[in-house]
Amino acid sequence: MGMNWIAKLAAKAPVPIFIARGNDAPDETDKLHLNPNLSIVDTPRAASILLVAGTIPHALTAHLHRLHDQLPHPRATIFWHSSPTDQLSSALGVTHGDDLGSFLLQTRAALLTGERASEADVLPDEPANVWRGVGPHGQGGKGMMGGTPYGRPMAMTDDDMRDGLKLDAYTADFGPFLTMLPSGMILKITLQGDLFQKVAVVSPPYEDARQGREIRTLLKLLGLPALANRLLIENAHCEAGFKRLVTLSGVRRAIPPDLGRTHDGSDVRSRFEHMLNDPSNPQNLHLMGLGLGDLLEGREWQEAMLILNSFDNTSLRKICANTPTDATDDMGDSSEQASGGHEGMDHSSHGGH
Amino acid sequence: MTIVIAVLLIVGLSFLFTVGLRSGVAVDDGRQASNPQQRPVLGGSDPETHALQRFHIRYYTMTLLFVAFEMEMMFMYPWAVVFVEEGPKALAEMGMFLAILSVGILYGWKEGIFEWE
Amino acid sequence: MMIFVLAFGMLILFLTFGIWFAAVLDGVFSRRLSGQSAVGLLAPFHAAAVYLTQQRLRTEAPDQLNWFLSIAGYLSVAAIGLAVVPFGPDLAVIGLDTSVVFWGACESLIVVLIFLHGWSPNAPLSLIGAYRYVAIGLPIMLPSMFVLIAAAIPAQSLDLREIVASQETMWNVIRQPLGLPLFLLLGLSLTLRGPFDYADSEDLAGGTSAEDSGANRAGWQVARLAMLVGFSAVASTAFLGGYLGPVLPGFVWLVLKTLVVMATVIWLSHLLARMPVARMLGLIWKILLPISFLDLLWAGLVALA
Amino acid sequence: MGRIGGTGMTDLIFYALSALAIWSGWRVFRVDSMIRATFALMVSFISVGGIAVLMSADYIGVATVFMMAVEMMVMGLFMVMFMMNPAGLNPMQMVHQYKFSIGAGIMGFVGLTTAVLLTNFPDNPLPENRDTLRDLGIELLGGSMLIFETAGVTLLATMVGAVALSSRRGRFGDSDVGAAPPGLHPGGEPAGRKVEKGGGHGGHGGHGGHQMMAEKTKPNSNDDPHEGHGNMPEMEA
Repeated sequence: MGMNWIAKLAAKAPVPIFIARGNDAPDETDKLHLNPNLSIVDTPRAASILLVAGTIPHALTAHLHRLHDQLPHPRATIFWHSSPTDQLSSALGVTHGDDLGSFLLQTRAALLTGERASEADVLPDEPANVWRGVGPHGQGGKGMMGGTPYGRPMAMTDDDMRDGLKLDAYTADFGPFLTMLPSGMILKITLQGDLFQKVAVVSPPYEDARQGREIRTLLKLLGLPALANRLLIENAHCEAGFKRLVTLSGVRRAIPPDLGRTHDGSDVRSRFEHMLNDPSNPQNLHLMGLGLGDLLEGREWQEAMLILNSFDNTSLRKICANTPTDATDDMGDSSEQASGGHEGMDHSSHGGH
Repeated sequence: MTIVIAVLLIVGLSFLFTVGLRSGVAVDDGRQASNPQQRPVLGGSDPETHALQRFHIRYYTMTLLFVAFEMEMMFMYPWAVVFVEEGPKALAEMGMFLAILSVGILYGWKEGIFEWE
Repeated sequence: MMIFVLAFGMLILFLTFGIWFAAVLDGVFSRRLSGQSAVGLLAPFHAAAVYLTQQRLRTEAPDQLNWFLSIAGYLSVAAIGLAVVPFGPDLAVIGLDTSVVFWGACESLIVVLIFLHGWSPNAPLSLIGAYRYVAIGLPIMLPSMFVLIAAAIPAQSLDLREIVASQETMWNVIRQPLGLPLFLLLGLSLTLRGPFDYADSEDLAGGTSAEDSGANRAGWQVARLAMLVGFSAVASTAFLGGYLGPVLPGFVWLVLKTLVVMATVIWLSHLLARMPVARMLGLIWKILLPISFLDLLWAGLVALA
Repeated sequence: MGRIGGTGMTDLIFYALSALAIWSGWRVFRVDSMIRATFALMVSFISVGGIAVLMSADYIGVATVFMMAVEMMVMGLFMVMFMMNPAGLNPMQMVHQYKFSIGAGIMGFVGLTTAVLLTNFPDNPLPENRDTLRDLGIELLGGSMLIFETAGVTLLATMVGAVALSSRRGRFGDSDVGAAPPGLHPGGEPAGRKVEKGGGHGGHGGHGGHQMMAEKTKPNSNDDPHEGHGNMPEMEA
């Protein structure tokens, strides 16, 4: 099969890749951002190639497979510094010596010409729940809110800790391969609107998840991805030009004061300053039993992400250890009790239909 | 009438362009999205429920204030046209009008409707 | 009839050229700021081709109709916004006595369309993006309307053609110095850029477009760039004298001024930090709105002087 | 601008826009999704705005589009917030008192149409290029000045009312402190589930509506199946 003109044009563009980080992702992974032949995308929907960097822990392989299946065709997976999982055995592996950039380009070209067939789904082509032909309208639903219309139940009413309007709460696991969360981290988040209502740790971030990437993630969260990439260049953070740009951008003003305050008075703003000015020295934060719930509950999405990424990895893992590991309500915190008692039922039981 | 025709023409062309993007792609092999592909992006996790829900917005009071304020815009447009003719009188009247409305904003501000937390 | 066809042709040309150039400029700015080499002139076409080779995915139980309408509608409204701009004396596709109000209608429709774009995929991240955008997209319209009304005062008309004519002696950017900066902020919001990108931002993995793939993604990005072109043309008409200028033909002046505004918007979008939405909401109501009142007062006093 | 078609063209566009207005207005009641219903209404208003522009009432037409887009957006936010099943994932009947509303709708349509057909509309065409916007401005600052300023006060009252009613947090603490829902019958127990009885929802717990409560909740969370009445659209059985 030859290439048509669109494919020929596409072959000249940078390869859109989505990176799924494993436990010991090589240091060069970040440097891929600087490669002009690649474009690192934030969502698997935009990617042609899934790059698995480092070892994916056994517990997360199911997540990797789900992620893999979300890529549009034509797609390919490349394992870098790790071995393919059994289900993805057709994927390519790249080891230490190889030039990853040109390998990615070749793979994409092979995909476009059709030399390499697009990878099939790992997971079976089945809906989460059987819905076709079920129920009075054949869409799987029952009544107004019941059943599993189009394969899933609807979100259900839940308490709200802010203004007491009990609307639907959305509970889901987020992670481990979301770019704004530390890699490897899975949070079970209950959202009322865009506010964190409850949060539990399903899986903490990898031990070596970030290697000083927090500052770059923070800059990205604050809408400055170009400056974040600039930090990848050697010694960029010492440059006067870079510092001036950061000051000009008003980052410090953009971060709300007292956001994510710990017991010793450090907040996102001060931790950001520290990371920017003194990246080699880790901060010694006094966490004293501080859990993610104390930090994130009642926070809006962007603020919550800023708080999460303002901690260095060691502190974040400590905070995760202080947080309940599941969304069961036996650890309900004070704010929830104040707003009128616990939910008698575990929310997740709704989803089990 | 020319205006309506022009608008309809532009809308028509834009729709045609978007349809063209969707259908004119020769490389698209017309594959339907499979069930695993349809799952919403959560970084590898599986959601429990549909995302569409009674979404709890925090700024609903602000939207009410906004709608009231937006109304006032409709008075300002004709005002702007005759401003130079009417001179200081127009300035004074609109100043009063805006001052009255600003009281509403100050009240909302005091009640903390611009805050999430 | 001939004039209409001529103006319409110019509109299409302006839009296509503008979209391409905006994409190139955006690439140049972002790569320069991140300390990398610049991009090629054909890069936007290559990037678009990548999207077009990819499958267009849908999600579980999406609102397919609204998904399509939001993308096509965003593009149409962008083009309609550009159509009210006079390319020369009496050379506007939509020559309307109330074109400032008409542009306002475009602004409010854009909020609706961006909301729909986040609503349709039935996915959590895009839904949050959609709602968050509305919180900012609505109130930021108020200052922009005030500065446009201020621009209409010296012209004694809501017609952009008249507003251009009224700038014969002095551009509005000098006469009402607060107007253009406030209006540029609206541009950032309409085109989902930088500090006002509450819909498609990185902290939501792309927000309303997190679920877009293939042709949908291409369409949405084109529409965003088209909006940038439309907005820049309106801004340069209302504040920089539009087609007015010596020696060169009017259309060329308009194009040049549009490019300047476009570059400024892109530059700002890469350089200004985005604050959490509640903070921005407070900023708009407590600071930007009073500033726009000030602009109106200023414009009134200058017009009476 | 010359002639682009004659009266025939204007008629054609008029009929097309009218048809769109009526069709989308009808869709408002036929679709399941609150968002679709809201924006179908918006499309209807936009078509009417287009008709106004067609009749050379530029300002009214364009302002209709402007205002309606914003207002429908806000209405949509509230619709989604307060209606069960806002996306219409399960088909439902959005209309209460179905037969009565059909009857009332038909009556209204017939009545208004008769009124339109029987009325003698004034026939004094405005001189061409009359700047109606300018007239409006002069009127606002002259004869109708008092009305204009009163509108300001009315809008202020609207703002204060909206804020006072809907904002929970205020200078004097939460607005619902010490509040109890009204009784189910005069002088009776407050409606809603009781907090003390084994962890119900407390407050106005009726949002759930009975359909889903009946099958979703565990048996111990004493749901009163009638709580959903009044504030939720429900399935006609």
